[in-house]
Amino acid sequence: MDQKRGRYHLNTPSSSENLGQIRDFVGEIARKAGFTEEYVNKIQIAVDEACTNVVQHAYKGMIPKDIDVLVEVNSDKLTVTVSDQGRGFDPHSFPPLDMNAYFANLKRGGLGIYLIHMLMDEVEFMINPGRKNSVRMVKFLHPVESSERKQNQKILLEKSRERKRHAVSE
Amino acid sequence: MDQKRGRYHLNTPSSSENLGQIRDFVGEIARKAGFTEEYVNKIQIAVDEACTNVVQHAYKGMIPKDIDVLVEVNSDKLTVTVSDQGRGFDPHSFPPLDMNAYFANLKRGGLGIYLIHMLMDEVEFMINPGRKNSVRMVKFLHPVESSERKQNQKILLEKSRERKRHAVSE
Amino acid sequence: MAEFGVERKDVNGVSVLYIKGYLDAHTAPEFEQAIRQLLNEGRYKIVVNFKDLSYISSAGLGVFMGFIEEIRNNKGDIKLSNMTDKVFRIFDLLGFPSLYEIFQDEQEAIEKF
Amino acid sequence: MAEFGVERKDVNGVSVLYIKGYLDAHTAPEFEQAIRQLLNEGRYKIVVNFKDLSYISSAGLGVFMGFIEEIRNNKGDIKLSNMTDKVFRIFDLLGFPSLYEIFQDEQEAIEKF
Ligand SMILES: Nc1ncnc2c1ncn2[C@@H]1O[C@H](COP(=O)(O)OP(=O)(O)O)[C@@H](O)[C@H]1O
Ligand SMILES: Nc1ncnc2c1ncn2[C@@H]1O[C@H](COP(=O)(O)OP(=O)(O)O)[C@@H](O)[C@H]1O
Repeated sequence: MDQKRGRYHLNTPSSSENLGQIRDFVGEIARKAGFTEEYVNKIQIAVDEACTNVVQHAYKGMIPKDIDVLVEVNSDKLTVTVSDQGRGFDPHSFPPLDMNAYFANLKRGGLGIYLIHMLMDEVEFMINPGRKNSVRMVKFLHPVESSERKQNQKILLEKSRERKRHAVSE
Repeated sequence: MDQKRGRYHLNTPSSSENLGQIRDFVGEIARKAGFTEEYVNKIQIAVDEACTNVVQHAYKGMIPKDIDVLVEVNSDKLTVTVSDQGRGFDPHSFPPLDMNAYFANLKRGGLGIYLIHMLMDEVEFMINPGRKNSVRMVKFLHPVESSERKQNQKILLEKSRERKRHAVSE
Repeated sequence: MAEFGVERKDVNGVSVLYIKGYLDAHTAPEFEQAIRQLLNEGRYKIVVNFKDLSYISSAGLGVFMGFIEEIRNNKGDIKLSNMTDKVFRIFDLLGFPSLYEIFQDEQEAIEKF
Repeated sequence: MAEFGVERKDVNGVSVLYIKGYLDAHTAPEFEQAIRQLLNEGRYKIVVNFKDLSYISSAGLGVFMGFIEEIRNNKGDIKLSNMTDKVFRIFDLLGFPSLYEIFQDEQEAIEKF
Protein backbone atom coordinates (compact mmCIF):
# COMPACT_ATOMS: atom_id res chain seq x y z
CA MET A 1 0.00 0.00 0.00
CA ASP A 2 1.60 3.19 -1.21
CA GLN A 3 0.45 6.11 0.90
CA LYS A 4 1.65 8.50 -1.75
CA ARG A 5 -0.60 7.48 -4.60
CA GLY A 6 -4.29 7.49 -5.03
CA ARG A 7 -7.43 9.13 -6.29
CA TYR A 8 -9.93 10.70 -3.92
CA HIS A 9 -13.25 12.04 -5.03
CA LEU A 10 -15.72 14.19 -3.12
CA ASN A 11 -19.02 15.46 -4.39
CA THR A 12 -21.26 17.78 -2.37
CA PRO A 13 -24.22 20.07 -2.96
CA SER A 14 -23.18 23.55 -4.12
CA SER A 15 -23.62 25.34 -0.82
CA SER A 16 -21.19 27.36 1.27
CA GLU A 17 -21.99 25.22 4.30
CA ASN A 18 -19.93 22.45 2.68
CA LEU A 19 -16.71 24.47 2.32
CA GLY A 20 -15.46 23.29 5.71
CA GLN A 21 -15.99 19.68 4.81
CA ILE A 22 -14.17 20.14 1.52
CA ARG A 23 -11.22 21.79 3.30
CA ASP A 24 -11.05 18.92 5.79
CA PHE A 25 -11.12 16.40 2.96
CA VAL A 26 -8.34 18.04 0.97
CA GLY A 27 -6.32 18.87 4.07
CA GLU A 28 -6.28 15.31 5.30
CA ILE A 29 -5.04 13.99 1.96
CA ALA A 30 -2.41 16.71 1.60
CA ARG A 31 -1.13 16.00 5.10
CA LYS A 32 -0.87 12.27 4.41
CA ALA A 33 0.86 13.04 1.12
CA GLY A 34 3.60 14.71 3.12
CA PHE A 35 2.94 18.45 2.89
CA THR A 36 3.80 20.60 5.90
CA GLU A 37 1.00 22.47 7.67
CA GLU A 38 1.97 25.67 5.86
CA TYR A 39 1.43 24.04 2.48
CA VAL A 40 -1.64 22.12 3.61
CA ASN A 41 -3.16 25.50 4.45
CA LYS A 42 -2.19 26.96 1.08
CA ILE A 43 -3.77 24.06 -0.78
CA GLN A 44 -6.89 24.32 1.36
CA ILE A 45 -7.28 28.02 0.62
CA ALA A 46 -6.82 27.52 -3.14
CA VAL A 47 -9.45 24.76 -3.17
CA ASP A 48 -11.75 26.84 -0.97
CA GLU A 49 -11.49 29.73 -3.45
CA ALA A 50 -12.35 27.49 -6.38
CA CYS A 51 -15.31 25.97 -4.52
CA THR A 52 -16.51 29.35 -3.30
CA ASN A 53 -16.62 30.43 -6.93
CA VAL A 54 -18.78 27.43 -7.77
CA VAL A 55 -21.17 28.31 -4.94
CA GLN A 56 -21.30 32.01 -5.80
CA HIS A 57 -21.11 32.07 -9.59
CA ALA A 58 -21.45 28.73 -11.35
CA TYR A 59 -25.18 28.15 -11.02
CA LYS A 60 -26.43 31.73 -11.15
CA GLY A 61 -29.92 31.58 -12.65
CA MET A 62 -29.83 27.81 -12.81
CA ILE A 63 -30.96 25.00 -10.54
CA PRO A 64 -27.81 24.42 -8.49
CA LYS A 65 -26.01 21.14 -9.06
CA ASP A 66 -22.93 20.08 -7.16
CA ILE A 67 -19.31 20.82 -6.43
CA ASP A 68 -16.99 18.09 -7.53
CA VAL A 69 -13.53 17.80 -6.00
CA LEU A 70 -11.04 15.27 -7.33
CA VAL A 71 -7.70 14.88 -5.56
CA GLU A 72 -4.92 12.88 -7.16
CA VAL A 73 -1.79 12.07 -5.21
CA ASN A 74 1.40 11.08 -6.97
CA SER A 75 4.84 10.56 -5.56
CA ASP A 76 5.87 14.09 -6.46
CA LYS A 77 2.70 16.17 -6.50
CA LEU A 78 -0.90 16.65 -5.49
CA THR A 79 -3.47 17.65 -8.10
CA VAL A 80 -6.89 19.00 -7.20
CA THR A 81 -9.58 19.47 -9.83
CA VAL A 82 -12.68 21.43 -8.81
CA SER A 83 -15.55 21.12 -11.27
CA ASP A 84 -19.08 22.38 -11.71
CA GLN A 85 -21.78 21.90 -14.33
CA GLY A 86 -22.71 25.56 -14.37
CA ARG A 87 -22.70 28.37 -16.88
CA GLY A 88 -18.94 28.62 -17.22
CA PHE A 89 -16.83 31.76 -17.72
CA ASP A 90 -13.81 33.03 -19.54
CA PRO A 91 -10.82 32.63 -17.23
CA HIS A 92 -8.70 34.79 -19.55
CA SER A 93 -10.89 37.80 -19.01
CA PHE A 94 -9.23 38.27 -15.62
CA PRO A 95 -5.78 39.79 -16.13
CA PRO A 96 -3.23 39.34 -13.32
CA LEU A 97 -4.16 41.69 -10.50
CA ASP A 98 -2.15 44.77 -9.70
CA MET A 99 -2.59 44.86 -5.96
CA ASN A 100 -1.63 48.54 -5.73
CA ALA A 101 -4.43 49.45 -8.08
CA TYR A 102 -6.67 47.03 -6.24
CA PHE A 103 -6.06 48.72 -2.91
CA ALA A 104 -6.38 52.18 -4.44
CA ASN A 105 -9.92 51.27 -5.48
CA LEU A 106 -10.91 49.93 -2.08
CA LYS A 107 -13.22 47.47 -3.78
CA ARG A 108 -13.90 44.04 -2.41
CA GLY A 109 -13.95 40.64 -4.06
CA GLY A 110 -12.16 39.57 -7.19
CA LEU A 111 -9.27 37.99 -5.31
CA GLY A 112 -10.11 34.29 -5.65
CA ILE A 113 -8.57 33.36 -8.98
CA TYR A 114 -5.54 35.56 -8.30
CA LEU A 115 -5.01 33.79 -4.96
CA ILE A 116 -5.28 30.38 -6.58
CA HIS A 117 -2.47 31.36 -8.96
CA MET A 118 -0.38 32.67 -6.08
CA LEU A 119 -0.84 29.60 -3.91
CA MET A 120 -0.49 26.75 -6.41
CA ASP A 121 2.33 25.73 -8.74
CA GLU A 122 0.24 25.08 -11.84
CA VAL A 123 -3.30 26.24 -12.60
CA GLU A 124 -5.38 25.34 -15.62
CA PHE A 125 -9.02 26.03 -16.52
CA MET A 126 -11.17 23.78 -18.69
CA ILE A 127 -14.54 25.32 -19.55
CA ASN A 128 -17.54 23.53 -21.07
CA PRO A 129 -20.59 25.59 -20.07
CA GLY A 130 -23.47 23.48 -18.72
CA ARG A 131 -21.37 20.32 -18.93
CA LYS A 132 -18.16 20.57 -16.97
CA ASN A 133 -16.12 23.59 -15.92
CA SER A 134 -12.95 22.74 -14.08
CA VAL A 135 -9.98 24.36 -12.47
CA ARG A 136 -7.04 21.99 -12.13
CA MET A 137 -4.45 22.97 -9.53
CA VAL A 138 -1.11 21.31 -8.92
CA LYS A 139 1.20 21.57 -5.94
CA PHE A 140 4.58 19.86 -6.06
CA LEU A 141 5.91 18.14 -2.98
CA HIS A 142 9.48 19.22 -3.65
CA PRO A 143 9.20 22.35 -5.71
CA VAL A 144 11.85 22.83 -8.36
CA GLU A 145 13.25 26.31 -8.66
CA SER A 146 13.45 27.91 -12.16
CA SER A 147 9.89 28.56 -13.25
CA GLU A 148 8.78 32.01 -14.27
CA ARG A 149 6.10 31.74 -11.61
CA LYS A 150 8.67 31.61 -8.83
CA GLN A 151 10.23 34.73 -10.25
CA ASN A 152 6.88 36.49 -10.27
CA GLN A 153 6.15 35.43 -6.77
CA LYS A 154 9.42 36.83 -5.55
CA ILE A 155 8.66 40.19 -7.11
CA LEU A 156 5.23 40.19 -5.51
CA LEU A 157 6.64 39.28 -2.14
CA GLU A 158 9.12 42.11 -2.40
CA LYS A 159 6.30 44.49 -3.16
CA SER A 160 4.41 43.23 -0.20
CA ARG A 161 7.39 43.70 2.11
CA GLU A 162 7.76 47.23 0.80
CA ARG A 163 4.14 47.91 1.68
CA LYS A 164 4.65 46.50 5.13
CA ARG A 165 7.60 48.70 5.80
CA HIS A 166 5.47 51.54 4.60
CA ALA A 167 2.69 50.64 6.99
CA VAL A 168 5.03 50.34 9.94
CA SER A 169 6.70 53.67 9.24
CA GLU A 170 3.36 55.42 9.06
CA MET B 1 -30.66 26.43 1.28
CA ASP B 2 -32.01 23.49 3.26
CA GLN B 3 -29.33 22.11 5.55
CA LYS B 4 -31.32 18.91 5.93
CA ARG B 5 -31.25 17.72 2.33
CA GLY B 6 -28.50 16.77 0.03
CA ARG B 7 -26.33 14.13 -1.57
CA TYR B 8 -22.69 13.74 -0.61
CA HIS B 9 -20.37 11.41 -2.38
CA LEU B 10 -16.89 10.26 -1.36
CA ASN B 11 -14.67 7.90 -3.25
CA THR B 12 -11.29 6.74 -1.95
CA PRO B 13 -8.78 4.00 -2.65
CA SER B 14 -9.59 0.76 -0.84
CA SER B 15 -7.05 1.09 1.95
CA SER B 16 -7.48 1.11 5.72
CA GLU B 17 -5.56 4.38 5.94
CA ASN B 18 -8.67 6.09 4.53
CA LEU B 19 -11.08 4.89 7.22
CA GLY B 20 -10.46 7.98 9.35
CA GLN B 21 -11.22 10.27 6.45
CA ILE B 22 -14.44 8.41 5.71
CA ARG B 23 -15.52 8.64 9.36
CA ASP B 24 -14.83 12.38 9.35
CA PHE B 25 -16.83 12.80 6.16
CA VAL B 26 -19.87 10.89 7.41
CA GLY B 27 -19.64 12.35 10.91
CA GLU B 28 -19.66 15.92 9.67
CA ILE B 29 -22.78 15.35 7.57
CA ALA B 30 -24.59 13.45 10.34
CA ARG B 31 -23.82 16.23 12.80
CA LYS B 32 -25.14 18.89 10.41
CA ALA B 33 -28.21 16.75 9.78
CA GLY B 34 -29.00 17.06 13.47
CA PHE B 35 -27.87 13.79 15.06
CA THR B 36 -26.49 13.92 18.59
CA GLU B 37 -22.87 12.88 19.18
CA GLU B 38 -24.04 9.46 20.40
CA TYR B 39 -25.78 8.78 17.11
CA VAL B 40 -23.04 10.37 15.03
CA ASN B 41 -20.70 7.84 16.60
CA LYS B 42 -23.05 4.95 15.88
CA ILE B 43 -23.37 5.93 12.24
CA GLN B 44 -19.60 6.34 11.98
CA ILE B 45 -18.99 2.87 13.38
CA ALA B 46 -21.53 1.25 11.04
CA VAL B 47 -19.95 2.94 8.03
CA ASP B 48 -16.46 2.08 9.27
CA GLU B 49 -17.48 -1.60 9.51
CA ALA B 50 -18.84 -1.61 5.97
CA CYS B 51 -15.71 0.10 4.62
CA THR B 52 -13.40 -2.17 6.61
CA ASN B 53 -15.12 -5.09 4.90
CA VAL B 54 -14.41 -3.56 1.53
CA VAL B 55 -10.73 -3.14 2.44
CA GLN B 56 -10.39 -6.63 3.91
CA HIS B 57 -12.62 -8.77 1.72
CA ALA B 58 -13.98 -7.14 -1.43
CA TYR B 59 -10.87 -7.21 -3.61
CA LYS B 60 -9.23 -10.41 -2.36
CA GLY B 61 -7.26 -11.82 -5.28
CA MET B 62 -8.15 -8.83 -7.46
CA ILE B 63 -6.53 -5.53 -8.27
CA PRO B 64 -8.06 -3.30 -5.60
CA LYS B 65 -10.46 -0.64 -6.81
CA ASP B 66 -12.13 1.86 -4.51
CA ILE B 67 -14.51 2.38 -1.64
CA ASP B 68 -17.54 4.41 -2.58
CA VAL B 69 -19.55 6.18 0.11
CA LEU B 70 -22.79 7.93 -0.75
CA VAL B 71 -24.60 9.88 1.96
CA GLU B 72 -28.13 11.12 1.40
CA VAL B 73 -29.74 13.47 3.88
CA ASN B 74 -33.51 13.86 4.00
CA SER B 75 -35.61 15.74 6.49
CA ASP B 76 -36.25 12.59 8.50
CA LYS B 77 -33.29 10.28 7.89
CA LEU B 78 -29.74 9.78 6.78
CA THR B 79 -28.89 7.03 4.30
CA VAL B 80 -25.36 5.79 3.71
CA THR B 81 -24.55 3.42 0.87
CA VAL B 82 -21.09 1.83 0.88
CA SER B 83 -20.19 0.14 -2.39
CA ASP B 84 -17.32 -1.79 -3.89
CA GLN B 85 -16.65 -3.40 -7.26
CA GLY B 86 -15.23 -6.56 -5.74
CA ARG B 87 -16.08 -10.23 -5.72
CA GLY B 88 -19.28 -9.91 -3.70
CA PHE B 89 -20.62 -12.30 -1.07
CA ASP B 90 -23.84 -13.77 0.21
CA PRO B 91 -25.03 -11.57 3.04
CA HIS B 92 -27.62 -14.19 4.02
CA SER B 93 -24.95 -16.75 4.83
CA PHE B 94 -24.33 -14.89 8.10
CA PRO B 95 -27.11 -15.74 10.56
CA PRO B 96 -27.69 -13.32 13.44
CA LEU B 97 -24.92 -13.80 15.98
CA ASP B 98 -25.52 -15.47 19.30
CA MET B 99 -23.08 -13.50 21.42
CA ASN B 100 -23.00 -16.12 24.17
CA ALA B 101 -21.85 -18.73 21.68
CA TYR B 102 -19.50 -16.16 20.19
CA PHE B 103 -17.83 -15.52 23.52
CA ALA B 104 -17.73 -19.24 24.37
CA ASN B 105 -15.63 -19.77 21.24
CA LEU B 106 -13.19 -16.97 22.03
CA LYS B 107 -12.73 -16.38 18.32
CA ARG B 108 -12.13 -12.99 16.84
CA GLY B 109 -13.68 -11.20 13.89
CA GLY B 110 -17.07 -11.75 12.38
CA LEU B 111 -18.69 -8.85 14.24
CA GLY B 112 -18.93 -6.27 11.47
CA ILE B 113 -22.19 -7.07 9.77
CA TYR B 114 -23.82 -7.89 13.09
CA LEU B 115 -22.76 -4.50 14.45
CA ILE B 116 -24.11 -2.70 11.38
CA HIS B 117 -27.51 -4.30 12.03
CA MET B 118 -27.36 -3.34 15.70
CA LEU B 119 -26.39 0.27 15.04
CA MET B 120 -28.60 1.22 12.11
CA ASP B 121 -32.37 1.27 11.65
CA GLU B 122 -32.52 -0.36 8.22
CA VAL B 123 -29.83 -2.39 6.45
CA GLU B 124 -29.99 -3.77 2.94
CA PHE B 125 -27.40 -5.52 0.76
CA MET B 126 -27.30 -5.35 -3.03
CA ILE B 127 -24.74 -7.70 -4.54
CA ASN B 128 -23.50 -7.72 -8.14
CA PRO B 129 -20.06 -9.36 -8.05
CA GLY B 130 -17.41 -7.47 -10.00
CA ARG B 131 -19.83 -4.64 -10.74
CA LYS B 132 -21.32 -3.13 -7.64
CA ASN B 133 -21.81 -4.57 -4.18
CA SER B 134 -23.53 -2.25 -1.76
CA VAL B 135 -24.73 -2.08 1.78
CA ARG B 136 -27.38 0.57 2.29
CA MET B 137 -27.86 1.73 5.87
CA VAL B 138 -30.55 4.07 7.17
CA LYS B 139 -30.72 5.98 10.43
CA PHE B 140 -33.87 7.93 11.25
CA LEU B 141 -33.56 11.29 12.91
CA HIS B 142 -36.58 10.73 15.11
CA PRO B 143 -36.90 6.99 15.44
CA VAL B 144 -40.43 5.64 15.53
CA GLU B 145 -41.08 2.93 18.07
CA SER B 146 -42.91 -0.24 16.89
CA SER B 147 -40.53 -2.05 14.58
CA GLU B 148 -39.49 -5.59 15.27
CA ARG B 149 -35.94 -4.39 15.24
CA LYS B 150 -36.47 -2.23 18.30
CA GLN B 151 -37.93 -5.22 20.05
CA ASN B 152 -34.89 -7.28 19.14
CA GLN B 153 -32.56 -4.60 20.27
CA LYS B 154 -34.25 -4.43 23.64
CA ILE B 155 -33.85 -8.15 24.16
CA LEU B 156 -30.21 -7.90 23.23
CA LEU B 157 -29.64 -5.01 25.58
CA GLU B 158 -31.23 -6.96 28.39
CA LYS B 159 -28.91 -9.83 27.68
CA SER B 160 -25.99 -7.49 27.76
CA ARG B 161 -27.05 -6.04 31.08
CA GLU B 162 -27.38 -9.53 32.48
CA ARG B 163 -23.84 -10.27 31.43
CA LYS B 164 -22.62 -7.09 33.02
CA ARG B 165 -24.21 -7.93 36.31
CA HIS B 166 -22.55 -11.27 36.01
CA ALA B 167 -19.16 -9.70 35.45
CA VAL B 168 -19.55 -7.36 38.38
CA SER B 169 -20.62 -10.13 40.75
CA GLU B 170 -17.61 -12.25 39.81
CA MET C 1 -22.27 25.10 14.32
CA ALA C 2 -19.22 26.26 16.24
CA GLU C 3 -17.18 26.92 13.11
CA PHE C 4 -16.98 30.68 13.52
CA GLY C 5 -17.68 33.11 16.30
CA VAL C 6 -17.23 36.78 17.06
CA GLU C 7 -17.26 38.54 20.44
CA ARG C 8 -17.05 42.21 21.21
CA LYS C 9 -15.51 44.33 23.92
CA ASP C 10 -15.69 48.14 24.06
CA VAL C 11 -12.66 49.90 25.54
CA ASN C 12 -13.61 53.58 25.79
CA GLY C 13 -13.93 54.79 22.23
CA VAL C 14 -12.43 51.67 20.68
CA SER C 15 -14.31 48.44 19.97
CA VAL C 16 -12.43 45.16 19.88
CA LEU C 17 -13.85 42.23 17.92
CA TYR C 18 -12.49 38.80 18.83
CA ILE C 19 -12.92 36.43 15.92
CA LYS C 20 -12.43 32.71 16.26
CA GLY C 21 -12.58 29.61 14.08
CA TYR C 22 -12.93 29.62 10.32
CA LEU C 23 -13.64 32.75 8.32
CA ASP C 24 -14.79 31.78 4.83
CA ALA C 25 -17.63 32.50 2.39
CA HIS C 26 -20.02 30.68 4.71
CA THR C 27 -19.16 32.55 7.88
CA ALA C 28 -18.15 35.96 6.48
CA PRO C 29 -21.76 37.29 6.71
CA GLU C 30 -21.70 36.79 10.48
CA PHE C 31 -18.52 38.83 10.79
CA GLU C 32 -19.93 41.49 8.43
CA GLN C 33 -22.98 41.71 10.63
CA ALA C 34 -20.83 42.38 13.71
CA ILE C 35 -19.00 45.22 11.98
CA ARG C 36 -22.22 46.64 10.56
CA GLN C 37 -23.59 46.74 14.11
CA LEU C 38 -20.59 48.82 15.26
CA LEU C 39 -21.02 51.29 12.41
CA ASN C 40 -24.73 51.57 13.19
CA GLU C 41 -23.76 52.64 16.68
CA GLY C 42 -21.34 55.18 15.22
CA ARG C 43 -18.30 53.28 16.45
CA TYR C 44 -15.63 53.60 13.79
CA LYS C 45 -12.52 52.78 15.85
CA ILE C 46 -12.19 49.05 15.53
CA VAL C 47 -9.55 46.53 16.50
CA VAL C 48 -9.94 42.97 15.26
CA ASN C 49 -8.14 40.47 17.47
CA PHE C 50 -7.22 37.36 15.42
CA LYS C 51 -5.87 35.29 18.32
CA ASP C 52 -8.33 32.42 17.88
CA LEU C 53 -8.83 32.63 14.13
CA SER C 54 -7.45 29.49 12.54
CA TYR C 55 -8.37 30.06 8.92
CA ILE C 56 -9.19 32.83 6.47
CA SER C 57 -10.01 32.78 2.76
CA SER C 58 -10.51 35.70 0.39
CA ALA C 59 -14.15 35.95 1.44
CA GLY C 60 -12.84 36.83 4.89
CA LEU C 61 -10.35 39.34 3.50
CA GLY C 62 -13.23 40.83 1.54
CA VAL C 63 -15.03 41.83 4.73
CA PHE C 64 -12.14 44.17 5.58
CA MET C 65 -12.18 45.65 2.10
CA GLY C 66 -15.94 46.11 2.22
CA PHE C 67 -15.95 48.52 5.17
CA ILE C 68 -12.62 50.28 5.09
CA GLU C 69 -13.74 53.23 2.95
CA GLU C 70 -16.82 54.00 5.06
CA ILE C 71 -14.78 53.68 8.24
CA ARG C 72 -11.96 55.95 7.14
CA ASN C 73 -14.41 58.48 5.76
CA ASN C 74 -15.70 58.68 9.32
CA LYS C 75 -12.24 59.25 10.79
CA GLY C 76 -12.06 55.71 12.05
CA ASP C 77 -9.89 52.73 11.23
CA ILE C 78 -9.72 48.94 11.44
CA LYS C 79 -6.51 47.76 13.04
CA LEU C 80 -5.60 44.09 13.26
CA SER C 81 -3.80 42.24 16.04
CA ASN C 82 -2.59 38.87 17.36
CA MET C 83 -2.49 37.01 14.04
CA THR C 84 -1.06 33.51 13.92
CA ASP C 85 1.69 33.05 11.33
CA LYS C 86 -0.64 30.97 9.21
CA VAL C 87 -3.23 33.73 8.92
CA PHE C 88 -0.64 36.50 8.60
CA ARG C 89 0.97 34.73 5.65
CA ILE C 90 -2.17 35.08 3.58
CA PHE C 91 -2.62 38.77 4.45
CA ASP C 92 1.02 39.29 3.59
CA LEU C 93 0.87 37.34 0.34
CA LEU C 94 -1.73 39.76 -0.98
CA GLY C 95 -0.07 42.87 0.40
CA PHE C 96 -2.80 43.71 2.90
CA PRO C 97 -0.24 45.09 5.38
CA SER C 98 0.01 48.14 3.10
CA LEU C 99 -3.61 48.99 3.76
CA TYR C 100 -4.12 47.75 7.33
CA GLU C 101 -1.90 48.15 10.34
CA ILE C 102 -1.17 44.79 11.93
CA PHE C 103 0.04 44.61 15.53
CA GLN C 104 1.46 41.80 17.63
CA ASP C 105 -0.72 42.79 20.49
CA GLU C 106 -4.24 44.10 20.99
CA GLN C 107 -3.16 46.76 23.51
CA GLU C 108 -0.70 48.28 21.03
CA ALA C 109 -3.43 48.47 18.45
CA ILE C 110 -5.85 50.17 20.84
CA GLU C 111 -3.24 52.71 21.88
CA LYS C 112 -2.58 53.65 18.27
CA PHE C 113 -6.01 55.32 18.04
CA MET D 1 0.15 10.13 11.90
CA ALA D 2 -1.07 10.87 15.40
CA GLU D 3 -4.31 8.92 14.95
CA PHE D 4 -3.48 6.18 17.45
CA GLY D 5 -0.90 5.66 20.15
CA VAL D 6 -0.13 3.22 22.90
CA GLU D 7 2.11 3.71 25.94
CA ARG D 8 3.11 1.24 28.60
CA LYS D 9 3.77 1.33 32.32
CA ASP D 10 4.75 -1.69 34.43
CA VAL D 11 3.46 -1.70 38.01
CA ASN D 12 5.09 -4.67 39.69
CA GLY D 13 3.60 -7.74 38.02
CA VAL D 14 0.92 -5.83 36.15
CA SER D 15 1.40 -3.97 32.85
CA VAL D 16 -0.81 -1.02 32.01
CA LEU D 17 -1.32 -0.04 28.37
CA TYR D 18 -2.58 3.48 27.74
CA ILE D 19 -4.30 3.67 24.41
CA LYS D 20 -5.24 6.94 22.75
CA GLY D 21 -6.94 8.18 19.63
CA TYR D 22 -8.73 5.98 17.12
CA LEU D 23 -8.64 2.20 17.25
CA ASP D 24 -9.83 0.79 13.93
CA ALA D 25 -8.74 -1.70 11.27
CA HIS D 26 -5.87 0.61 10.34
CA THR D 27 -4.46 1.07 13.82
CA ALA D 28 -5.36 -2.27 15.43
CA PRO D 29 -2.07 -3.88 14.32
CA GLU D 30 -0.12 -1.33 16.39
CA PHE D 31 -2.14 -2.22 19.48
CA GLU D 32 -1.76 -5.94 18.75
CA GLN D 33 1.96 -5.46 18.52
CA ALA D 34 2.05 -3.86 21.99
CA ILE D 35 0.16 -6.78 23.54
CA ARG D 36 2.28 -9.33 21.67
CA GLN D 37 5.35 -7.66 23.15
CA LEU D 38 3.98 -8.13 26.69
CA LEU D 39 3.24 -11.79 26.07
CA ASN D 40 6.73 -12.28 24.64
CA GLU D 41 8.09 -10.99 27.94
CA GLY D 42 5.84 -13.41 29.84
CA ARG D 43 3.66 -10.59 31.19
CA TYR D 44 0.08 -11.84 31.22
CA LYS D 45 -1.48 -9.45 33.74
CA ILE D 46 -2.64 -6.57 31.64
CA VAL D 47 -4.74 -3.49 32.29
CA VAL D 48 -5.80 -1.40 29.32
CA ASN D 49 -6.54 2.20 30.27
CA PHE D 50 -9.01 3.71 27.77
CA LYS D 51 -8.89 7.26 29.14
CA ASP D 52 -7.72 8.86 25.91
CA LEU D 53 -9.35 6.49 23.44
CA SER D 54 -11.96 8.38 21.45
CA TYR D 55 -13.11 5.70 19.03
CA ILE D 56 -13.27 1.94 18.63
CA SER D 57 -14.65 -0.27 15.85
CA SER D 58 -14.99 -4.06 15.76
CA ALA D 59 -11.40 -4.35 14.54
CA GLY D 60 -10.39 -2.88 17.89
CA LEU D 61 -12.67 -5.19 19.82
CA GLY D 62 -11.13 -8.04 17.84
CA VAL D 63 -7.71 -7.39 19.37
CA PHE D 64 -9.12 -8.23 22.79
CA MET D 65 -10.72 -11.40 21.48
CA GLY D 66 -7.52 -12.42 19.72
CA PHE D 67 -5.41 -12.69 22.87
CA ILE D 68 -7.81 -13.53 25.68
CA GLU D 69 -7.50 -17.32 25.39
CA GLU D 70 -3.69 -17.34 25.42
CA ILE D 71 -3.64 -14.88 28.31
CA ARG D 72 -6.09 -16.79 30.47
CA ASN D 73 -4.36 -20.09 29.70
CA ASN D 74 -1.33 -18.47 31.29
CA LYS D 75 -3.19 -17.46 34.43
CA GLY D 76 -3.36 -13.86 33.31
CA ASP D 77 -6.16 -11.52 32.33
CA ILE D 78 -6.93 -8.32 30.44
CA LYS D 79 -8.88 -5.87 32.54
CA LEU D 80 -10.21 -2.62 31.13
CA SER D 81 -10.49 0.79 32.79
CA ASN D 82 -11.41 4.45 32.37
CA MET D 83 -13.68 4.10 29.35
CA THR D 84 -15.60 7.11 28.11
CA ASP D 85 -19.35 6.56 27.78
CA LYS D 86 -19.03 6.59 24.03
CA VAL D 87 -16.55 3.72 23.95
CA PHE D 88 -18.29 1.81 26.75
CA ARG D 89 -21.55 1.87 24.82
CA ILE D 90 -20.09 -0.18 22.01
CA PHE D 91 -18.52 -2.74 24.36
CA ASP D 92 -21.85 -2.96 26.14
CA LEU D 93 -23.91 -3.24 22.96
CA LEU D 94 -22.04 -6.43 22.08
CA GLY D 95 -22.03 -7.85 25.59
CA PHE D 96 -18.27 -7.62 26.09
CA PRO D 97 -18.71 -6.84 29.81
CA SER D 98 -19.57 -10.54 30.27
CA LEU D 99 -16.08 -11.53 29.15
CA TYR D 100 -13.96 -8.62 30.35
CA GLU D 101 -14.03 -6.81 33.66
CA ILE D 102 -14.39 -3.09 33.16
CA PHE D 103 -13.42 -0.68 35.95
CA GLN D 104 -13.97 3.03 36.44
CA ASP D 105 -10.42 3.43 37.55
CA GLU D 106 -7.02 2.00 36.63
CA GLN D 107 -5.99 1.48 40.26
CA GLU D 108 -9.04 -0.67 40.98
CA ALA D 109 -8.23 -2.81 37.96
CA ILE D 110 -4.61 -3.27 39.05
CA GLU D 111 -5.65 -4.24 42.56
CA LYS D 112 -7.99 -6.91 41.23
CA PHE D 113 -5.02 -9.03 40.14
N1 LIG E 1 -16.90 28.27 -11.39
C1 LIG E 1 -17.26 29.46 -11.93
N2 LIG E 1 -18.40 29.57 -12.65
C2 LIG E 1 -18.77 30.75 -13.21
N3 LIG E 1 -18.04 31.87 -13.08
C3 LIG E 1 -16.89 31.83 -12.37
C4 LIG E 1 -16.44 30.64 -11.76
N4 LIG E 1 -15.27 30.90 -11.13
C5 LIG E 1 -15.01 32.19 -11.34
N5 LIG E 1 -15.98 32.78 -12.09
C6 LIG E 1 -16.01 34.17 -12.57
O1 LIG E 1 -14.73 34.73 -12.35
C7 LIG E 1 -14.84 35.93 -11.58
C8 LIG E 1 -13.60 36.15 -10.74
O2 LIG E 1 -13.52 35.20 -9.69
P1 LIG E 1 -12.66 35.49 -8.40
O3 LIG E 1 -11.31 35.94 -8.82
O4 LIG E 1 -12.71 34.29 -7.54
O5 LIG E 1 -13.36 36.71 -7.67
P2 LIG E 1 -14.85 36.86 -7.09
O6 LIG E 1 -15.40 35.49 -6.95
O7 LIG E 1 -14.67 37.54 -5.79
O8 LIG E 1 -15.59 37.69 -8.10
C9 LIG E 1 -16.12 35.79 -10.82
O9 LIG E 1 -16.66 37.02 -10.46
C10 LIG E 1 -17.00 35.03 -11.81
O10 LIG E 1 -17.57 35.92 -12.72
N1 LIG F 1 -17.76 -5.91 0.82
C1 LIG F 1 -17.55 -7.24 0.96
N2 LIG F 1 -16.99 -7.95 -0.04
C2 LIG F 1 -16.78 -9.28 0.08
N3 LIG F 1 -17.07 -9.98 1.19
C3 LIG F 1 -17.61 -9.34 2.23
C4 LIG F 1 -17.87 -7.94 2.19
N4 LIG F 1 -18.43 -7.58 3.36
C5 LIG F 1 -18.50 -8.69 4.11
N5 LIG F 1 -18.01 -9.76 3.44
C6 LIG F 1 -17.97 -11.15 3.91
O1 LIG F 1 -18.78 -11.24 5.06
C7 LIG F 1 -18.05 -11.80 6.15
C8 LIG F 1 -18.55 -11.26 7.48
O2 LIG F 1 -18.21 -9.90 7.61
P1 LIG F 1 -18.13 -9.24 9.06
O3 LIG F 1 -19.36 -9.58 9.80
O4 LIG F 1 -17.85 -7.81 8.88
O5 LIG F 1 -16.93 -9.95 9.81
P2 LIG F 1 -15.38 -10.02 9.42
O6 LIG F 1 -15.11 -8.94 8.42
O7 LIG F 1 -14.66 -9.79 10.70
O8 LIG F 1 -15.16 -11.40 8.87
C9 LIG F 1 -16.60 -11.49 5.84
O9 LIG F 1 -15.72 -12.38 6.46
C10 LIG F 1 -16.59 -11.60 4.32
O10 LIG F 1 -16.44 -12.94 3.93
